Formats: sequence, C-alpha cells, structure tokens
Amino acid sequence: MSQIARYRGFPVVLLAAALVLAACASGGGEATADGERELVFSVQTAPNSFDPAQLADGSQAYAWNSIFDTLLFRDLMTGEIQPNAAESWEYNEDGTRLTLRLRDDMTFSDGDPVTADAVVATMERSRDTPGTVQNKFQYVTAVSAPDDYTVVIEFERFDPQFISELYQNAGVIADPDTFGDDRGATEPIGSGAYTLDTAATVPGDTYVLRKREDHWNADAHPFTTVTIRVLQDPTAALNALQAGEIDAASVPPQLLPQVGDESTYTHTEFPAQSVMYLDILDRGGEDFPALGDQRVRQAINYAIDREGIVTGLLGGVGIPTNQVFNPQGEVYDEALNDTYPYDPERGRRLVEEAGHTGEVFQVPSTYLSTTFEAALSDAFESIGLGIEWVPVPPQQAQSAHRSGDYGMSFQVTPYTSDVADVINHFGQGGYANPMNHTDPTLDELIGEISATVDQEAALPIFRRLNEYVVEQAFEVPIAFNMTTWVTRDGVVMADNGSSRQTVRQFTIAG
Amino acid sequence: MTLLEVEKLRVAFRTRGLRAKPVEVLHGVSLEVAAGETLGLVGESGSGKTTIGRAVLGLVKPSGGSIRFDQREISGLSRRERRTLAPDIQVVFQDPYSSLNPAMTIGEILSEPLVVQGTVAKGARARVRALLDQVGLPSDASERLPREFSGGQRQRVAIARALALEPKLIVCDEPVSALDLSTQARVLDLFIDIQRRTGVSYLFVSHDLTVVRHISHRVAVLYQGDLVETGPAPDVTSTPSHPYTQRLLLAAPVADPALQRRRRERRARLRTSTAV
Amino acid sequence: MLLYILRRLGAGAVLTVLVTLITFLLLSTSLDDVAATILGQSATPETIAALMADRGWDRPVAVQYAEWLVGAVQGDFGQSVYNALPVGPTVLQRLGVTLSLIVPALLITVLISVLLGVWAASRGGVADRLAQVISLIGNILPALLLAIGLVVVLAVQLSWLPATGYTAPADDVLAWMRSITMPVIVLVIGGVASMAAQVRGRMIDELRRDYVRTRRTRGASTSSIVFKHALRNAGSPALTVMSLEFIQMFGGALIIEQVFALPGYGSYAFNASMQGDVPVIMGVTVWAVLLVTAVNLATDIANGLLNPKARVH
Amino acid sequence: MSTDRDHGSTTAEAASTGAVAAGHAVPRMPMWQRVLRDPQAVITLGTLIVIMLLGALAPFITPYGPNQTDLHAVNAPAGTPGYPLGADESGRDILTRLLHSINTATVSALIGAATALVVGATAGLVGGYFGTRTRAVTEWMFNLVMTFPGVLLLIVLMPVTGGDYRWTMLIFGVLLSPGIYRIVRNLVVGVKNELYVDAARVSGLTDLRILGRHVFFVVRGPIIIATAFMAGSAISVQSGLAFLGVGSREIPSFGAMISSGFRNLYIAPTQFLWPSLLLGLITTSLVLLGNALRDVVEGSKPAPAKVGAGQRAEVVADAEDAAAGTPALLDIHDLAISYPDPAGKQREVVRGLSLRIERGQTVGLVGESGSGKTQTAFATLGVLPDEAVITRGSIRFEGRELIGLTDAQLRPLRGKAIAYVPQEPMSNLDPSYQVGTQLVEDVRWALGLDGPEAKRRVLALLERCGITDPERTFRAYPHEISGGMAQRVLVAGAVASRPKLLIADEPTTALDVTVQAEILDLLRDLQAELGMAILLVTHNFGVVADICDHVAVMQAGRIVEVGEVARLFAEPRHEYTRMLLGSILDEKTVRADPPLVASEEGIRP
Repeated sequence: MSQIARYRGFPVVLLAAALVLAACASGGGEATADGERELVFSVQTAPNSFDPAQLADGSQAYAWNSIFDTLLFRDLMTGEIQPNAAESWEYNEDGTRLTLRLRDDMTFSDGDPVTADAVVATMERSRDTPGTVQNKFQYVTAVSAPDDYTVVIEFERFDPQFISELYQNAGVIADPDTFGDDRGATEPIGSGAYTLDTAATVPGDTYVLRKREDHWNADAHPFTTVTIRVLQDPTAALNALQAGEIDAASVPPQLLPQVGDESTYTHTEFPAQSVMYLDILDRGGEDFPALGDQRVRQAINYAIDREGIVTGLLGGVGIPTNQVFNPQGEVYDEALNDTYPYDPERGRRLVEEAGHTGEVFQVPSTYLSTTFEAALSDAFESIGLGIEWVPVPPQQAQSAHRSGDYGMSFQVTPYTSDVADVINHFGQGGYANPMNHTDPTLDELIGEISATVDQEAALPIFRRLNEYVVEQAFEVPIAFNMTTWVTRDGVVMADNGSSRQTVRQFTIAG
Repeated sequence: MTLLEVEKLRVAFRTRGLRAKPVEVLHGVSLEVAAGETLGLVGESGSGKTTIGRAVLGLVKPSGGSIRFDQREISGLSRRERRTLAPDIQVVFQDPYSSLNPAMTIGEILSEPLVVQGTVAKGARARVRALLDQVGLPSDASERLPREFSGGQRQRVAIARALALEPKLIVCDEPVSALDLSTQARVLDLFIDIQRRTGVSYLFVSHDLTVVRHISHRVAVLYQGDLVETGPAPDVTSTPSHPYTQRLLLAAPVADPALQRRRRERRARLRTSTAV
Repeated sequence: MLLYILRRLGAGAVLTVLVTLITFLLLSTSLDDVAATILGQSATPETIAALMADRGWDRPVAVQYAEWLVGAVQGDFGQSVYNALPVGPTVLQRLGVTLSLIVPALLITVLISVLLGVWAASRGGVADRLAQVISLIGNILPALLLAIGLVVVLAVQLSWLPATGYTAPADDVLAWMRSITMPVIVLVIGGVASMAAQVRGRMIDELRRDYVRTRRTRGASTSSIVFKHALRNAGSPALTVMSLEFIQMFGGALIIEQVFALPGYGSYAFNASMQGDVPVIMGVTVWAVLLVTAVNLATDIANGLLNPKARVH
Repeated sequence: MSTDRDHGSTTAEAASTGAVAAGHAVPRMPMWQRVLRDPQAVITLGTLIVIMLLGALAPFITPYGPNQTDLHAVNAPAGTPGYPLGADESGRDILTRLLHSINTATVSALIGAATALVVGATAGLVGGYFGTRTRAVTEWMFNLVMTFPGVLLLIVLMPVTGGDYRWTMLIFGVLLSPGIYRIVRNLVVGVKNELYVDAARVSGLTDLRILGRHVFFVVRGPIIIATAFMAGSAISVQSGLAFLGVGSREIPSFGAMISSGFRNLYIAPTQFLWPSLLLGLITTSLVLLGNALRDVVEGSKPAPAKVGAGQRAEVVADAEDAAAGTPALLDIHDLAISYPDPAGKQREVVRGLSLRIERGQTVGLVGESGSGKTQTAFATLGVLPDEAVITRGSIRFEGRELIGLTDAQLRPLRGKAIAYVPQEPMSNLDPSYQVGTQLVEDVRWALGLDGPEAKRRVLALLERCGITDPERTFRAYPHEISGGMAQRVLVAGAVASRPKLLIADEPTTALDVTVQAEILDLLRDLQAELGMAILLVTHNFGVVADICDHVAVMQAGRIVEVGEVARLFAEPRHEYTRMLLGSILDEKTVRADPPLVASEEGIRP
C-alpha cells in the first residue's frame, strides 16, 4: 500500500498544485474580437431529434429553426405572419388549395439549391412518418411542385390551423438527400442561417451553431456563433449568467430579485407566452358526473384565487385570467375576466346546489403542477371538494392526460394561433379535450370557423365562442404565464411576445 | 463387548480453489472402543485424531469406511436420524471458552439437551442440580453465565452437559490441554471417577502421552492419518514398539532435570541412529 | 491468472445479460407512454399506435430484447428514442466526463484519507481527535450545501472558477481542471469523511497485531512499522473500501452533476429515466454493470498483489 | 477480497489479564441496560425519539396541514405571526412541513432498514449456516445486488416505481441488504465453527433451534448497529431523490424542502437552512447512535496511541543505583504493572516483581495463566500494550534503566542486545512479506549489513536454525510454511545479532511435542554457541527441567520462589511451588483399574 500510495501520490500532488494554479487564473469571459460576436444562452430542455418529422416546438425550436428555414415567419413584434422561405402564399376560394411561392436564392448548407421538390419531399415524408409533425398534415391530400419554386398543397377541407403551422415545425425545409440516412437526425442539413457544428456540440449539453454568411437573411442574424447550453436547473443557469458564462437566460420569477445590478443585466419581460389552466377533461360528465354539471365547473372557477396565485406563486410575473385566448390576439375579451371573481362562498353554494359536496378528484401530479398543487388543493377544499394528486413520472404525463382515468389535469399550453387554440382547447381531437366532448353550440361555432377562409370575417364567431366557453366553464383558466429573460453584455431581446423560440429574438443593443 | 467400531475410516476435506483435489486426512483407520473402556487416541497436529472424534460425532462426513455404534452403522445417517443418537454419544471439547454459549446460563446450557429430548422443565431442573453435584460444582451455578467461571470449572460444566443424557460414549477432544497444570489433574480424576460410577466409554483424544497414560485402558497412536500402534496403555505409553511412538515419548520433557537429561540423550541417540 | 480473469469476465457477462433482461422487462411496459411523450400534444391513440408500429415497439418483448442484445454484442446499443443519438458513443462520452471527475477525486480522497488515517492511528491524542472531527464534519455537511456554497463563493463572487459546464481534458487541460475543481472538492470531502475513518480503524487494528510487537522488538523504526508493515496489511481491506467508495461516488455523482451542470453519466441516466428513454437506460445500465464488474475485478487483482494469501494462482 | 485475520492474537495470558476481552469481564447486564448507561447513546437516542415524537404529534402542534397554502404568506420570513419559521414559495408553513417531513423520513428509514434487515438477515442466516452450495447461491445473488450503483438504479427504475418514495425505499432496502447479508453471513459462518454449536448439534438440536437459540444471539448486536446506519442512509437517499424531484412533491420531505429552499436561496436563505439542519441532526444522531451502540455491544475500540512513544510509566526513574560491583545483565526490581478493568479502575497484574538474570543464565519464569509472566516479559522488551501502565519499579539492563524510554531510545538495544521469540509463530510474522524480506530487515539493522551480504547472512542463519532448504523458505510467505518452521524463522531473526539476552515467551507451547523438543535443542545449542542469557516464560515444568538452570515461580503477579532448577525440583520451599509440582502427572502412574464391564443395562449412579 505504501508503495502504491507513493507511486500515485506524485501525480496527485501535481494535479492538486495545478488545480490551485488554475483557480488563480482569470475567470471565464467573453471572446469578442474582429467583429465576431458570440451569443451564449441557456435553455432548460435539450433539443430532441433534428429529423424534420420529429421536431418539437417550444424551447427546442431555438436549435432547429436556426438550422432549417421555415416557409413562413411570425413577426416577433407584431405577431403578423410574414414571408420567409416562401415569398408569398395564397388560398383558393374554399381554402382547399394553398399555393406558396419560394425564394429562389436559398441553398442547403451542403451547397444544393433549395427547390419546391425539397419542400414537397419534406412535407410528404413528415406526413407519412409517425412522429410529432405527422398529424399537422391530417387534412392534406397532396403536395406538389408545379415548378421549381412553387409548392401547391391540397386539402380535404379548409384547415384554419395549417397556415400557422408553416412557421412552426411543419414548415421546415430539409435536404431530401438526408432522408434515407440516420445521420439526418443528428447531423442535420438545412437551409437555415446557421449550421450545427457537430464537432463542438455535446448533445444534451451544448449545441454550437455557426452562422452561414451566405444565407439570404444573414443580416437578421447578428451573431456569428450561437451556443445553446442546456441547464436544467434554473439556479445553475442563474449562476452561469452571473459568472458571465452565458449572455442570456430565462429566469424564474422567484430568482429575479437576486439577479443583481441593473446596469449589468437587462430584464425583458415577455407577456403571455402560455396559459396555465386546470383542464376539465370529462366535460360531458361521463365518468365524473360532477364535472358534467356546469355549476360545479363554475364553482371551481370561483374557488381559484388567481390574484393570489400570480403574486404568491408566480412572483407577480403573470396575468390572472378567466379565458384561455392570447391577450395579444384579437379574440381575447377583457370584459370576460370579470366572469369568475374569487368567491369561494359562492362556489361552495353552487357545489351544494349541484349536490356534489365532498367529492374528491384524482388529478395527475406532474412537473408542471407541483408548484400549484397546494394552492389548488386548498381552493377545492374551500368549496367543499377535494383533490388527490397522483404522482405521474414525466414520461407518463401525456398518457395520463389522455387516459380517461382522470377528470381533470393541470396544463400549461403555449399559444400558437387563435384558430389553433380553438381547436386545441375545444375542438374534437383537441389536446385539451381528449374525451372529444362537444355540444350543438360548439359544433356550430367551430363549423363556421372552419368554413371561413377569411380570418377577419371569422372574428365575431371566435368571440362568440370565447364567451360561450367561459360561461360554460369548460376549463378553469388561471393565469397567463410570462417569462423574464435576463441578458447581459449588450445582448437584448427583440420580441413583443411572439411566443416564438428563435435566435432572432436576440440582438445586440445599440 | 464392543460399543464403537470404526473400520477403515477415510475422511477427505475439500480445499479452497476450484479444481483443487480434496485432501485426505484419514487413510483408513480402524479401531474399537469397548463398553466402559477408555481408548486414548494420541497424535500430533495433522495426525487426524480430532477428525476421528468428529466423524464419530457426525460432525464430519467420512469419505469411506464404516462407523458402527452398538452394532448399528452410523456413518451415513441424515441429520434427522443422527439426532436420535444424541442420548448415546456425547462430547467434551478442548476449549472450555468456546464450547459454552457465552449468552446462556449454566442452567440453560445443561437443560438444553434434556428439553430437546423431551424432559419437562421441572424434571430438567432437578437433573441439572444432580449434574452440577456430580461434577463438583455448587448448585447455584446454574443461574450464572460461563464467563463467571474459570477454565477448569467451565470444563466441568461441559462434562456435566455431556453426562446430561446418560450417554454410553463420550468423545473427549483434548479436554484438559487448555487447562492449567493444577486443574488438569483434578479434571482427569473427575473423568475417571465418572467412568467408574457410570460405566461410560471414552474416546479420549490428546496429544499428550502423559495425560493419555493416566486415563486410558488402551491407546492408539496416529501419525499423519494412519494408525501406527495400538495396544494396552502401559505397553504403548511406556515401552512403545513403533519408532514414531518412541520419538513421541522421548520428545515430551519430564519435570525432573536429571531424568530429562537422560531422556534427551536417549532421544539424541535415537535421532542419530534413525537419521542415518 | 488469465483463466481467472476470463472466468470473472464471463460471470460479468452473464450478470450483464441478466440485469439488462430484467431492466428491459420492467421498462417495456411503459413504451406506449414513451410514444405519447414523443408525440407530445399531437398524441392520439392512432398516432401512438402508428409510432409504436414504426419503431417496432408493438412486437413481443422477447424479440425486442433479442434484437437489442444482438446489437449490443456487436457494439450497437441503438439510439435514443428522443434525439436519435447513438447510445454507445454517447454513453462513453458521458462516462468519460464522470470518470474524469471521479478518478481524480478518488485519488485525492485516497491520498488524504491514508495520510489522515495513518496519522490519527499512529499518533493518537490530538491528531486522532482532529481526524475524527474532520470525518464527522464531512459526514454531517451535505454535499449539496457544500456544492452550492462553493459555486456562490468561488464562481459567482470571486469568478475564479466556472460555475457550470465542462471542458474535456483533450480540448484544454487547464480548462478541464478548472471545470472539475469544485465538483472534485465536494466529492473529496465526502469521500475522506468515510474513508479516513476506515483507514484509521484498520490501522489501529493492524498496529495491535502480534507481528507489529515482534517487529518492534527487532528494532524496526516507527516509520517502517507504520508504513512498510501496518499500512501494507491495512491496505488490502482499504482497497475494498476504495472500490466501494468508487462505486458510491459513481452512483452519487448525479447530484453534483446537477448542481454544476456537468454533462455526466448520472445526469444522462437521470434524464433518460425521466423520459423513459429505453435504449439509453439500457446502455447506461450495461456500462454501469460492466464498470462495476471491472472495478471489482481490478480490486481483487490488486488485492492479490498486496495480500499474498488472497493471491490467485 | 479476503479479510481473514489470524486470531492468534496475543498470548492467552495477556488476553485474560488485560482488559482486552471486554466480553468476559463486563458485568452481567442486558444489552439495553448497557445502552442506557452510555451517554452518547442516550443523548442521540433521546434526540431521535424527541424528533420522531414531534413528527408524530405534528397535527397537534401546528394548525396547518403540510400542503395547506396561504398565498399571502408566500416566502414569509421567519417570525411572521402564525409562521414561526416562515413560509415557503407556495405559502406553506415551514414548521408544519418540517414536522411532517420527519414522518416521511421515519417511514423511509423504517421501510429501507426493515427491508434490508429481513432480506439480508434471512439470507445471511441461511447462506451462512447451511452448506457451501446454498451459500454459493446467496453469495452470487448478493454480488449481483452489490453490482448496482445504488442511486443510479433507483433512478433507472423510476418508471417502474412511479417515484413513490415507499417503493423506492423498498428497493433501496434490497440494495442495502448485501451489507447486512455479509455481516450476518460472516458471523454465522464464525458461530457455526464455534464448539458450542457443535455441542448443540451433538445434543440433538434441530438446525432451526440452533439458528434461533445460538446463532441469532450473536448476530443480534451487529444487526442493531447496522440498522442505525442503514436508517441514516435511507433518509439521506430519500432526501437526495426528493431533492432531484423524483416522486410526489405533495409528500413533505427534507429533500423537497431543501430543493425549494435552494430555489429561494437568495430571497429567503433560512428556508434552505431549517431542513438542512434537521436532516443533518437526524443523520448525525443516527451515525453517532450507531457508533455508541457499537461501543456498547462490541466493547469500545481501542483508541490509538502514538506509535513509538514507548510504554506508559508512572515511575520517576530514581537516581543511579548505589549497588556496587558489576550490575546484573537484567535486574527487575519491584515491578508493578496495572491494567484498567472494564469499570476503568486500575488493576495490578504484576505486583512488585523482582528478578535478576546474570550473563549466560537460562532462567525459567513459570506460572499458571494470569500470573503475569508474559506482562513481565513485555515490560522488559518495552512493548506492553497501550492500556498497560507500569506503576512502580525498575528494569535495568546492564545497569541502564529501561522504564520510561521511547522506542527510539530502546532501538539501540532491540534486535541487538535484547531479542525476543514469541509464542505464536504464525501471527508474529508479517503475512504480506516473504520470510526472507523480514529477516533481511532484521539482519540489516542488527549487523548493519547491506543487501546481498544480508541475504547471505540470512540464508546461513536459516540453515543454522535447522531449515533444510533455506532458499525456498527465504522466498516463502508466512502462510506457506509450517508452525515449527515459522518458529525456527523467528528464532533465526532473534539470534541474528548474537544478543546478550533472549526473551522467549512460551516459545514451544503452540508446537507439537516433537517440534518442541527440536526448538528447545536449537535454543540450547544457540545459547551454548553465543553465550547469551535466556529468559524463558513457560507454564511447562518439563521445558524448565529440559533447558533452564534457574527458575522463578510466579503466582498472581509476584515471584514466590526462585532457585536453581535442581534444588527447586528436589526441595520446593514455597507451598505454591509444591502444589504445582505435585499436580504434574507423573511418568509412572498408569490407569490400572480394568474397564467396568457393564451388564446389559449398564451401570447408572
């Protein structure tokens, strides 16, 4: 042992000495030279596959929509749909055919030109491959390329959601050469403003993107290198930000007070990125008769102290609401927010009236709900009901929601477009409505919306629908979540609540 | 009348290692013990003398040969069958410290075999008192723990335990070699006294010729797993015929300087004569 | 000797197959949840069924396991169901990160523990009490608290060391050392707490042995008694402690990796389990079992070198 | 991975006189009573009980439920009315959650430890008691369990357990069970070889009864100790997992609280503090309780002492003796050595012993076990155990006082002028080094020779000491040679320096008679050759008669009679000497009475 200790001791001592030396060397910092500008920011979830048929929306999009061009783009400041890879788009009369006109100056990162055939190939593949994108093409009957730069998409019937999918994962253009190949999922080839530097990337931890100076929209991307770091723990992210290892991070409200010095850090508050609500799954009361009773649903709405939750649990970074639609959008109606004031007494009476006092509901407890469970349990108790939270591991959260075992589930749903939100929350097959509940009024309103190609004309129908669902209390909206990004070293956020995750949100001040 | 008959007994032990061959420690030993008799079994470490005792007790499994007790073959018995022999064959071990469970009182130790054989508690208590008396211990000893007794006293307890079931044979494995000189003689006398009173037979294993000479009617000498000499105690322990027994006899120093000097010289002569 | 190693490796292989089989059986029940998670909000019973068919998850478990096993034997551990990254290379990469923390931490732990334990056992008195206090503090102080404290002081306040992240030694040795310094400190403090006490206890036992007394009567110097004889004999049990410490650090590195945001083995396993990423969990399990088997084998061989009685022939 | 030890330890005499054998001397008292007398055990156990009671009484102590929120109390600081320790990020009362976390910790500890106990102890009893084949199976299974890196496995199995901490703790219990298994299996294998278990089998006890009565008793203590430690690690692991967010956050637990406190570290640092403190208190108490139990059950471990400090003496060396003329080679005067008894009081084992040895003499020191003869030898060599104290007297070697010297000061004598041959040859050789290596070390020190020269000298010595193949023995490890051979090696090492005094402590007791005679011959020859004096400690008057010219008889720490061998044997003066000599089984008595030929029924008293 002594010999071993001696033998090993030498390098160990060296190592220890080196560590001390290393510790004394200068701290981390910014490498800014020759007009090269690097952006480092953190996200909480690592991007999954870069396979175009498996792309996921949300913060994963930062990586893939830098690598791939999407056909359309949603303006970060106005929320308008804008041309991107497609210069223009046009529906026919009844909305069953969409014609897109592509730019002619795009190339994939391997040098091949981007043509309509690539778009058609990508779309057809996504439609035929089981995955995250597939059901966005559920009404698409055919995709064709009449010429090199024209794409025609035919629908079974008008799909009001489709146009907004084109600035999301259904709108990417990938190089068809990569399709037969597994590597496409990890070494993507797209026409986006950046390429993935696979040598410098540590999957699951760090993603390094290199700017393509020859990209048609290079001017909109000020950073020559973008490094996305996956930091699951918000405190670790804040530490990294404070240590200057990253330029930007989204900081949860409770950590905001400790960010420090206003002169070093820029706070950007994004209004309403998503809505947080208690979803009533069994709206027809098939398995949970109480939930089929409008009075009980309303009572739950009365029971929630939304103001208290926002100030107490969201650190004031949120907006209490009685409706689920995007407050930036046109469907949102401020007046509806007075429908359910915090009034547990009234709620209790409604429950008593309905004769369901004392009922206890099982609700899946997921990583989304944990912070709010205690408050929601209290709220239910205050109106004579109860919640039993059933722990559900993350990978079962989706199936628990759909399983039919639960009458309610807690959800946070990001906005896409008002149309999509309608289908999502109230349509048959919508995510928030897994038991496919509907009634004549809903059928009628949604039918009208789906038949109206001109969205302006459809607006009053949307508003009627909003009013109806709030009154019916199909869901228990709680608050709009807001996010605060903290940036430093001259990086600022250029976004007015677009709900998009793209590196184009980051710009350089001045 | 022959009580115990060991014939061509072989015992082999497995050794560590996967393909290591078993080591045979007894290469076919035959001996017999008559009722009421003491057979002294002498040998040095590694001679296999303790193994014979353990084989008779059923604590090691013979690899060959037979052991008959009261005309009954007992070498291949199952554990269950073996238990029926408990009233007939008992044991006193060498180490009076580890042969008594330190956690049990003397009374518990002595009544355990009785209770197992179905004696009721009250009868057992009376029997324990009688046993303690028989081995010369005070009757209040039954409430005390082994550690409160000296080595000699513990060995008396062990003897009492062996006697509890009134066996026909007691295997004594070096029962006095861990004891102090002054105790040794008294314990040996106790053994003899008990035998005279009860007619029990002893298979008395020891490395010490002097001890064996004191207690044995007949003596068998073991050397490296073989029986080299057997015969009446006076002959074997005083005028041995086998050279090994002679060496053994001469090697043991006697507590008499003059005698020991002569013995040493004889041994030296023997050594030079055999060495050549 | 070679035969012995082969036999041990064979046993390790059997063990690996068994463990992975059990793991696979347990995990295969939740594949539909995994499909639903992949699909996210677009999950419907139909899309889930389609995805399961596409991935081959609707086939009998035995077939799936056999397929996995055949691949694994050839070095192909499949790919993550979420990000399609090949599991084999990723596991090795993550393993590299964790090992590059643990190995230095273990070496430093052993060095300090041996010095401290020997010092306490051979000096007694104040030295001994000091060593015991150090052990106790290490036991009481949660690694978590320590880790956070280090980050706040050394990284955020003083900016001496990076708060998060990892640099591979191949890229930049200095940066690597800087990135592992704090995690290593945390691991070492926890490790020393348990190991120094063990070394101390072994040394005390050893110093009371008969041969130590005999060596003293032969005029052996104190340093020869302590280091050449007692420590050598205490070394063999200490080696076992060391291998257990290694396994413990390996399993326990997760929290450290989480706080320092290191892309290590623990966080890889943690995320994979959270998502039910079956191929990754399988790969993680295989390599963990292989690593532990290898460490145990190495310990036994080293033990044989140290302790002639345990030597394998 | 062998951790076998040689139990040959010190001489039987030292064991029975010293305080080493705690099990023997501790007064008879049930274990729980002994536990209650240990302050550390009482304090830690008390702390744990108080904490557990607080947990159990939580509903009566605080008005809130563990998950009851008040949105206006979010992150309320400590001292807020109604919230003595403040409230957390969800507006839950921290005190309430702390108290309820205690219950979670208690349940975790119970499940984890109980599972480990049941699984490990059962398998350990079975695997240890029954044959090697059963053991091979259990061994293999537990090696398998050991192979899992614990926390990693718990995480991998999360999809299966659903994160419920009770299931998790059940699995963790199984993961902990190899520890218990090993403890129990080792103890059982040890107990199985105890003679009292053999005696029980011979008495006709069934295996089950033996397991329950004899084996379980031995296993009990160590199991209780291990349980304390396992409870601690179950709580720590549960907290760690809860910190990572495994399982329900509805369950109040220290880990979840620390995690939430960690998120609010900068806003409300005390949120992090309370659960950390309480968790630390609980795990520390468990660890300290385990240590205290270990001390109570196994006897306190010897504390380390400074190696080389020399033996403890409370004697002030008096001025140079005035005795004229040449001093004796060894002059022990009024030596007293005491050991602490279990109660901590000093008990003298050597009580005013005086003995002189002149150059070239062979003196036998005879006595029964416990008479203090080995302690006298150790004191002369300066190697008394640390707990022994020399309370008075002097030991002079060639006129020089030895008491009070450190190892360093004694070194010039040791291995040179004074040498030692121990009783138990095997345990007195370092098992890790070749025999030759150890002898070379002796020879280099004794004679100042260098490498090859030392080796030549060692080979010559081995040959001189009657070893037929010195080269082979030189290369052998101690476990590869026989006891007699090992004793020759030790004699060779002792006489390498041609010492003036050889102290031999029962040098032949552990050997067969034929080997004993050879070793005695060797010692005699060497003495004649080197002219050294020998102090021979023995209980065997035959050995004394064989080799000694003088003899000292010891009884209870004193010398009762000294004299020339011939005189003492012929006319012992002290009553004790007479008694001893009278007890010797003489050479002539032979069992004369014939076997009591029994009638068919035998004769019963």
